[in-house]
Amino acid sequence: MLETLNQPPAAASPALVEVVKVTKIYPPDVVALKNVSLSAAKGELVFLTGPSGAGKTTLLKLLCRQEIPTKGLIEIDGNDLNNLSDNDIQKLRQRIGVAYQDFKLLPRLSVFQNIAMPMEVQFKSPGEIRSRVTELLEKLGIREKQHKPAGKLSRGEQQRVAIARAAASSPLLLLADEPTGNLDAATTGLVMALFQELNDNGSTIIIATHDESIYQGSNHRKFELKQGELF
Amino acid sequence: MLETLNQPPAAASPALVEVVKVTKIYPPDVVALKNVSLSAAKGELVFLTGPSGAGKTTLLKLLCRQEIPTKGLIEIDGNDLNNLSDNDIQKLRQRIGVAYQDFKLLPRLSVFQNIAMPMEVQFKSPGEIRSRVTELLEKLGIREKQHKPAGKLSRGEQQRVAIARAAASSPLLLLADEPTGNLDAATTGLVMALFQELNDNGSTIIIATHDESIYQGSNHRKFELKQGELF
Amino acid sequence: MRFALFIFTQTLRNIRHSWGVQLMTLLTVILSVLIFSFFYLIYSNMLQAGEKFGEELRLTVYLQASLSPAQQQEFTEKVAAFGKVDRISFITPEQAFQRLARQLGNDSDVLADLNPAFLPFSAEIYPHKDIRNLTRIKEFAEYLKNLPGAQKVQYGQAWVERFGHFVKLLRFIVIISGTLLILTTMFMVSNTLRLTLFARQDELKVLRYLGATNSYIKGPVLIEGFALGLFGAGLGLAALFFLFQWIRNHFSSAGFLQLFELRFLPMTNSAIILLGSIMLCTLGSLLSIRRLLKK
Amino acid sequence: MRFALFIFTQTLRNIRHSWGVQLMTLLTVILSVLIFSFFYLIYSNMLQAGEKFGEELRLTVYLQASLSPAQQQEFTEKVAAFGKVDRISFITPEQAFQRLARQLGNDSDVLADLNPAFLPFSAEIYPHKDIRNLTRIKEFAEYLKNLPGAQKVQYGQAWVERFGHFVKLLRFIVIISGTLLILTTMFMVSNTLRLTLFARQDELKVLRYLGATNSYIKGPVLIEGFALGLFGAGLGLAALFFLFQWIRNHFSSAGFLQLFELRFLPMTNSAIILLGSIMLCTLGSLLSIRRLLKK
Ligand SMILES: Nc1ncnc2c1ncn2[C@@H]1O[C@H](COP(=O)(O)OP(=O)(O)OP(=O)(O)O)[C@@H](O)[C@H]1O
Ligand SMILES: Nc1ncnc2c1ncn2[C@@H]1O[C@H](COP(=O)(O)OP(=O)(O)OP(=O)(O)O)[C@@H](O)[C@H]1O
Ligand SMILES: [Mg+2]
Ligand SMILES: [Mg+2]
Repeated sequence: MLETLNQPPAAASPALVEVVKVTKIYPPDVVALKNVSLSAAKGELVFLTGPSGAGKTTLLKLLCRQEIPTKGLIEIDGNDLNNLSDNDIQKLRQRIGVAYQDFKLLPRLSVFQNIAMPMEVQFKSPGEIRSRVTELLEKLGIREKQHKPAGKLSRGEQQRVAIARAAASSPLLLLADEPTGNLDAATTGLVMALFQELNDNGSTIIIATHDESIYQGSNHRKFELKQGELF
Repeated sequence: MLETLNQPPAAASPALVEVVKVTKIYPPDVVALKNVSLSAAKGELVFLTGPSGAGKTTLLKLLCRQEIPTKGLIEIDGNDLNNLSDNDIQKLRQRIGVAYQDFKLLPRLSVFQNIAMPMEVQFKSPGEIRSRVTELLEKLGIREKQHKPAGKLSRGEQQRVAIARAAASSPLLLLADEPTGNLDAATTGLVMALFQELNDNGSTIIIATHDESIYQGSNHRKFELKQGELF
Repeated sequence: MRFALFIFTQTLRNIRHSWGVQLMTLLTVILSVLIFSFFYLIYSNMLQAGEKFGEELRLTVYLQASLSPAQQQEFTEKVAAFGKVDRISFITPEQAFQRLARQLGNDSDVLADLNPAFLPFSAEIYPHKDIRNLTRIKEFAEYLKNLPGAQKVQYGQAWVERFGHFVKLLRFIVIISGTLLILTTMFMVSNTLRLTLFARQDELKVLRYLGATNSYIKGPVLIEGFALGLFGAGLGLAALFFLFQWIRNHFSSAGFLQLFELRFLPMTNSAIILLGSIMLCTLGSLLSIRRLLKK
Repeated sequence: MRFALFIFTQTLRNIRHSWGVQLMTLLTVILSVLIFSFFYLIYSNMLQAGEKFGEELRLTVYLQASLSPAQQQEFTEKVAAFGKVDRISFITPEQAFQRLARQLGNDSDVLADLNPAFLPFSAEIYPHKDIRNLTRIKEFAEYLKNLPGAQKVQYGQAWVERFGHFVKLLRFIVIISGTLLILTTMFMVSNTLRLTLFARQDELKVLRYLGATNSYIKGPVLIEGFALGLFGAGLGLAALFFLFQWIRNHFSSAGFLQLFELRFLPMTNSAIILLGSIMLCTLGSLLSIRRLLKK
């Protein structure tokens, strides 16, 4: 359905995410991003780093149309985010998985139900949902918590639920905001392995983090933000 | 007022926190802590580590009577937490600062108001509140955000607000749960410096963390939890 | 098909996760409907009783001479020319004399020697309720007086005036309090719905972030609103019915029902209340959720 | 002193941070009070009108012979022995004759040759409202019949019966609908308060975790509840007053007020409504917050 929106076949550029001269000012005067341009190719994994308050989360929010830029152009898979109808935005969001920095889980729903949500929203079949959720629970080591309400988990467990939810529908683009802030080294390993696997299967992944241990030594591209400017 | 509760003068033991054979089971069957015993002397700084879901947060919650132990004894400054009246618990809580893993800020109140809350609750004078809050804002580098609603800050900024609130009334005991999960290295330095200063002024501090960088190389005691057991 | 199933599952899940609040909201609707329809019931019975009293209104025309049946027919037609009339009865002097005797009771012997013929022939006219208001009655009396053969027209002028004012006041009160009740119940129900949905704001936001279409989000909320209106009004009307039965039984012993006949709301009115409640709840939910989704 | 200041600051802060919801809650209280007191006003006026009608009730005792003033005095005392009586008037045969003549109107010439003495001497008794109910009236009539010299007792039995039933039904409806209204408004107001505080649950929890004493947390909430009850009832009653004035002006042209005298709620009742509203809101807030604090 969304495919039909790709009217010009993305002019030979293989970029999935294209950010051009984007400025974001939160009213009245907080300049969160200043003239930022970057792009990520289809199937790429990139890191976004920078100190606290640099604008990492803001950039990710712009990419999933949770906020709109004050100035500049953002294209995802060839769709100009400024020119999408409400319905098209929802369609696009179905293809973007986001692991929020503050998780945004529904605390009274079970872990299973939380992870299943993006697939339910896309009307996947119950069998498909069940097998995918179980697979993710297994990979992140929270299988035995699946029937607990998400609000009764430890923060680190909740973080993994948030990541599993973002990964559930094998999205075209996965945005992970500080995905390992509450995780120990071993669990961080599990999460990174999952990202690698998704990446190998063709998902484009953007990870915002300040955790040097996960990007040092990798050969992925790294964007560094400082006070809203790309460095 | 609470001082009068110290009936036996703590039998020569200078321990401020005393945890003896504590077990915590979340109904129906989640064993979060198993037979844990530990103590922290007055003015000590200790680390609590362990993988995600080990029971760190649970232990801290028991120390500020946010949860009650299924079995075992907990004493803070000589007061058996099981035998305190509702009023005494509130008095005790005024002397314990907690930086929660999920912050528990009031998103619509300003940063200033959030940090001022523990002092307001103790009916400190407005002048005293103002100078203390300003000092903390300065030390944690969020001075220019003081009039913004806490809900409109970046996660790392919010984390610092939570820490400032915990430190505001120079508490007898400070519990910090994963205080640097959302912070970059430089900001982590600011936070640790603040803790060190409080510690030097006599506060007992317990820091639950998985961030090796902050406890490696320090000569403070370290308790390691694994699956609810002290290791 | 799968869409319908999902919506249905969602609805059940919502209800299970917040049944406390849902129950309170349901109670709000039930009580609103109950109180509204209770007052409506009272008023419709009062208006009906008022009308019944109105039936006692009659105008008496004293005529110069007795009328033959043919003349009576002619007279009736002339009267009807002014407006609709429920009934006309002609009273001969003999009948009038008997009435007077009955009025005097034990003292009727005083009339023993008298000839009934000294009393006039008269016609008693019971006007239709369309002309049973004060101005029309006055005009009617004037009209009757000018009919050929009419000598004098009598009617309980004070009584008509009183009754007219009473019905007017009653109507007025019904309209004002009805408006007040409708506005209040509408406000309360929609405010409760708003507050209830407000508690679910976070959930709705998350659904949007996950790419849920508007119909996916609105579906369950609309179904809940619909069910709320349906069950709320249904149970409210049922409660009213039992209350009504209880009152009627309570008063059935007193030989009272000949005077006022208590009647339950007609089917059509019950149906209107039910539909109104469903519409209000569904629309209220829809508006609240639209406001929440815009944020 | 500083405590009071803190509580006050807190209250203002709360109101500023959730004025939308607060306004809705205030409106809820205003409308509840308005509707409750409006119906109360209608009923109290209806009951009063009912009583006025009751004043027309009288029993006529026909006596065997005329009474001298001394005998009248004696008779009056005997009557009063049964129960309180508003007034007794004695009607001589002459007076009765004149009345009859008036009743017959133009036809009164029929009585011209008659001696008024054929009509009996009678006493008209207007009972006090305490004994103006059906059973008491019947007993009273029985008692009067057995007085020495009494020949016959007459009263509008059908009318008394009707009136008695009417007042009884009216009372009944007042009680039921009053109960219903009180319960509903109480439920609505407390439910709204509950939902409003529910939205502040997190804040209250945080305050407790920071060591706030119960009075620190409850203080602002109680003040808010108090203010809500005060302003809600005050504005509701003010609205009622203006509505009442409007209705009265609307009807003042119709020479109507001689019949029913519309009266506003007496000061004491207004005060009771005000106090009740304040109590309800304060108590409702207190109970809701206690439940929230226990969690
Ligand atoms: N909703 C908002 N309204 C106003 N200002 C905001 C809002 N969200 C973020 N900001 C401000 O914008 C700047 C960038 O915030 P952002 O959340 O993007 O930082 P970040 O890089 O994610 O930081 P962190 O590592 O702490 O999460 C900060 O100064 C923050 O205070
Ligand atoms: N309210 C609760 N109800 C039920 N189980 C709970 C609750 N809170 C925590 N648990 C469970 O207790 C265990 C310990 O949780 P706790 O939050 O103490 O872990 P933690 O060491 O703080 O982990 P993390 O590093 O992820 O924050 C976990 O298995 C968690 O799922
Ligand atoms: Mg961020
Ligand atoms: Mg924890």
